[in-house]
Amino acid sequence: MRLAVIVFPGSNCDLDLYEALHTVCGADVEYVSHKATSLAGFDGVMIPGGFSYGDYLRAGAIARFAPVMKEVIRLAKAGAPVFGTCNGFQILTEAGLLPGALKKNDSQRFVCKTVALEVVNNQTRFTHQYTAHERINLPIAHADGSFYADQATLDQLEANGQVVFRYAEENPNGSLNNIAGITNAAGNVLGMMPHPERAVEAILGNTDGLRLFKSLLTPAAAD
Amino acid sequence: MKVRIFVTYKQSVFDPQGETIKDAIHALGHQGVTGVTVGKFFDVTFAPETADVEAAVQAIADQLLVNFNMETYTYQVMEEK
Amino acid sequence: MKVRIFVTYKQSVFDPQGETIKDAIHALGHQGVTGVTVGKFFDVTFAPETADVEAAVQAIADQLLVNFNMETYTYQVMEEK
Amino acid sequence: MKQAMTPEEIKAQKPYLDWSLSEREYNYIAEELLGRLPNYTETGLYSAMWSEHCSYKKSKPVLRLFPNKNARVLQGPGEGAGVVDIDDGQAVVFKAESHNHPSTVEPYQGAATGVGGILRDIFSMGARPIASLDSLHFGELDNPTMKMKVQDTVKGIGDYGNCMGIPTIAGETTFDPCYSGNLLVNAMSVGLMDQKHLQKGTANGIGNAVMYVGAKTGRDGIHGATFASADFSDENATQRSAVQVGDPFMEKLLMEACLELIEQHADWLVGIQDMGAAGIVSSSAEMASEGQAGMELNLDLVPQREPNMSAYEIMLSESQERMLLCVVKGHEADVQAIFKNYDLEAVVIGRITAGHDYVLHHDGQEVCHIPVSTLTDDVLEEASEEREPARLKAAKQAPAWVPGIKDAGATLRQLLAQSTIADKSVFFEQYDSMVRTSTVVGPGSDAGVLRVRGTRKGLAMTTDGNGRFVYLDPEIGGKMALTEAAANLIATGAEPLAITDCLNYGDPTDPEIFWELHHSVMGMAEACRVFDTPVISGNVSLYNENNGQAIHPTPMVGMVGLIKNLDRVIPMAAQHAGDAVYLLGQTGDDFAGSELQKLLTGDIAGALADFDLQATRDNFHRLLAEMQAGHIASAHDLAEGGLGVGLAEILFKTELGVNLTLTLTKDQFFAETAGRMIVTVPVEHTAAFEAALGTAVTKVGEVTNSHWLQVRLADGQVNENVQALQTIWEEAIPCQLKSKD
Ligand SMILES: Nc1ncnc2c1ncn2[C@@H]1O[C@H](COP(=O)(O)OP(=O)(O)O)[C@@H](O)[C@H]1O
Ligand SMILES: [Mg+2]
Repeated sequence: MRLAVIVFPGSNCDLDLYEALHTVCGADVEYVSHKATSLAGFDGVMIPGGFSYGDYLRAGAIARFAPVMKEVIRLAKAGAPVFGTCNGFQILTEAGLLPGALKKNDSQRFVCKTVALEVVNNQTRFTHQYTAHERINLPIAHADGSFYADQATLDQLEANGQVVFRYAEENPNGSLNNIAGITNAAGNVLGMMPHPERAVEAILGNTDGLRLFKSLLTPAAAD
Repeated sequence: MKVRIFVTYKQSVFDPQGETIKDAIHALGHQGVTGVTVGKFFDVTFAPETADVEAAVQAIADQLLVNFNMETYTYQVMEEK
Repeated sequence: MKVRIFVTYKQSVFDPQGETIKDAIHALGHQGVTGVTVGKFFDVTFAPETADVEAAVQAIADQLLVNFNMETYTYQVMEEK
Repeated sequence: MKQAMTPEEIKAQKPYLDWSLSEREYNYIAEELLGRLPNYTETGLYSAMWSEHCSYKKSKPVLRLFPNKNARVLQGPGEGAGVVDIDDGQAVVFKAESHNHPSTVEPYQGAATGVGGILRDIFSMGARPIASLDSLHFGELDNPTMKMKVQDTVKGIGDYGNCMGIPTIAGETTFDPCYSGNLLVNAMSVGLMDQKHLQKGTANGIGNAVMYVGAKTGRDGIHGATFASADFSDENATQRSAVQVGDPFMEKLLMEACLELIEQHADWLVGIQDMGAAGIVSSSAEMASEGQAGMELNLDLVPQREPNMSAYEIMLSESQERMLLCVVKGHEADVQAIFKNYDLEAVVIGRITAGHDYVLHHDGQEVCHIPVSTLTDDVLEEASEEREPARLKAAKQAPAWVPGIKDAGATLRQLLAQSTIADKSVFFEQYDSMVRTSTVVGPGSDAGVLRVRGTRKGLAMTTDGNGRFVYLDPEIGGKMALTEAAANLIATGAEPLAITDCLNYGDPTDPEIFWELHHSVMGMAEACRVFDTPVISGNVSLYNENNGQAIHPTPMVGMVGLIKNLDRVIPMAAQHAGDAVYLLGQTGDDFAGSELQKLLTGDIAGALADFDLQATRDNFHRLLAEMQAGHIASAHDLAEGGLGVGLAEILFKTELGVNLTLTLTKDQFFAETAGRMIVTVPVEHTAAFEAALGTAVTKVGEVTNSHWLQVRLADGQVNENVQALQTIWEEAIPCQLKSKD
């Protein structure tokens, strides 16, 4: 599986995502510029965290107009795996690939720490190596992570099993239904505020994110 | 020509910022304040020759300035100074 | 009674947000836009019996809402809706 | 706009006095250096370049006391940042800078642009910034203004570093009334590079281009006095502001573009430097001076954000996110293409010329024509008067203060709630400390530790300064600052390499304050020699006063150390029940300047006892060898609050306790004697450890499975539930921030 890590102006977790996939998981992965007009030859897309365009309007709002996004949307519609963490999640919602929106944290502050999560749905192509309702810990680092959607959308997300990760102890940002990560209805697009790519090496003190990438790279037998 | 575009959260969206500011205002002794909401505005200046500014404003708001999942907007054409 | 308080950067203060948004608007094809500045506004509602709302508005702006090192403000009394 | 003054009017009206150029300096420039009267622009340039901020004319004689070389130092003071060899062809690059005055006026932007400025110093050397640190000193959190300033400062640092994607992994935050009118905001940045990419701020080669890259120039940061007087008299001053606003998004692009240019096309580049204080004039004159070249600039070509800027304003503007490059003739377009790819402008604003003159054109006129070196090298150094502060003599004669603690447990609880000791996570959780996925130890420990990707190496880093000790005894306090920094690194298993510093003091024309500066640097310099940690970069910040009240003299030490084997990073927290607990170093009746004294008396007073630097260094190095041998489970250096607080800190966030028997008194349990550590050692290694450390260590007890801190002291005992202590420690600052006064 060949993966593209998209680099927007202001992306800054691109290295982290690349290293997690390439160095830690041995995946076939390449950086791709936001100016690229083709993703031909790629089987999946990884959108990193950071502050695309400084987050100067709303997080992710300007990035969605980058040339490469047309191709990201094409791949997403074709069912290829598309993953966005943090600013990547924000971009995916702004681009309409995921429902809802991410508001400023209730605290009005940036927050960086490790939080407890529940793997709500372990039946996705991103999470099948976790056990059902497993508790994991992942770092978060964001100022705009409070997931918001209207009630009908929330109900739908819950009913369809699109809520993949939920904050399990403290809700760090005011997210509705404690949502930390969701997929689209088809299940091939995952957006999450926590950073699994920061938790893939024992030297950094946490490997709970590793199985997300392993899940992606080794499709379950059932797939 | 200058247009001021006001963007706010939709009413149904909880905005703790307004509450926090209201509390701070009360702490300053202005008990008469019963509510505070916060928004942003964009003053967008158009070249004088621009045709159909209002259409452009709507397009810019729809595509870029407003996230309709949570926000809504109004605008107002400003007098030249 | 509702008062809308507008807070903006002073003239000479660099506004990186406005510049970035202007670039994005151009990228969307609206070349007619020559400038964008960003500001915040606060809609402050006062209890009807409040005496001297304008004095209160000025006090709140001075003490809380405006950073006079770099910002300036105007306000406008809104019609009741 | 009013017509600028003529040279004769300048001579007669002396506007330069408001720009802090003295009459003696002005006359020297006119008579000795130029042989004519400088014009308006030239006078402005001299004022800026000869300011203490740019020229160090007062502090230079003192800075010469610092050692700045050893076998590892590749670049000492004099460039954007210092550079130290870390083997394998790699180097670590670091520097600290103060942004005290801007942050006092406008904490958010002051702090943010402080971070932005120091990051540019790092990448201008060719290094990629890999971590930031900060050292913050505030007034007490007992009034709404200070609470707001503290929160704005922290947000400013966080917003800039977070957006840049550079982790802030360590720092310090202290509170004392002496900083309430003048905050100290010192930022440090650390970069990593391959030695072959090392760059210099130099310009030469006749015909080579001087290129300006980054943000447009506005009137930001131009000295308030001149700002108000000369050019805006007909405008409403309140509609203008000289506050510098940071644009981290622009800086991120600038950093990536500069690093791409340096790493891939070094042959196009002669030199590169950031525009910091005194903007274009300082960067261009320093580069030309370094390259012994002449330079001619056309200011009409400088990208400008505001209309009608004068030559003086363009040259002195401190707009952020700008760099100056000297580019080999013929490669201008190549360089422009690289920047264009990041949506950045790169503009040729001038050329290197034959000779050594610095020539500026503006609006079709030559507005400056002077020898470059007169701006950079001919500054008149100033001898300063100094006098031992009267308070020091008095302190030495006064009887030593005796705390006389009754309930040591209660004292411990109170100390843990002191804002300087209490948990700072409410601040550092606003910093992204993990981005770039190399943070092995983040904020909240003795030192931050990063791994060097692709190697077994790690880098440890810390900032330390304690103005209270330096205030009581500048020389001993200076030694203590160095020792504390070294201890913080050693505690993680790192070998100290070198330091950077920010020297924060009051008005140096006060002889007592100059004495503080001089003697604290003497103490620091001596300790630098003993620890073999040369000073490779730094910054001086003077005139930190409010209403004539100076801050405590507060030298900040930023130290970086090397960990050769990442498997041997030593945690701060106790690890397993049953491990033996040792105290390294001797404890004295060191209460002067301590948190205990502040708690019990509300003030600090007394004389500091000197300590043996060499013995401390030897202890540290023997401990380090034991760490490298794998014999140590945890280590934590003792600072504010002494052993009592240190013990609580090694138990927080664990499920462990300690059971100890000490010969110390209740008072001594909180003494702040320098050079001490608390070390835990697995039982199987205690024999080797004791053999190696000898009498430097005292075994005091063991780690237990009960979550209690149990200590028998010579004259009493402590028996405290660790969870309860942790709650006090964690809630103290959030509580103070929330309370309504
Ligand atoms: N306290 C100090 N200790 C050591 N070096 C210093 C000190 N203060 C300044 N320097 C050195 O003097 C030079 C000029 O400092 P500074 O003006 O702060 O740098 P910049 O021009 O990058 O802002 C730098 O190389 C710096 O490292
Ligand atoms: Mg600098």
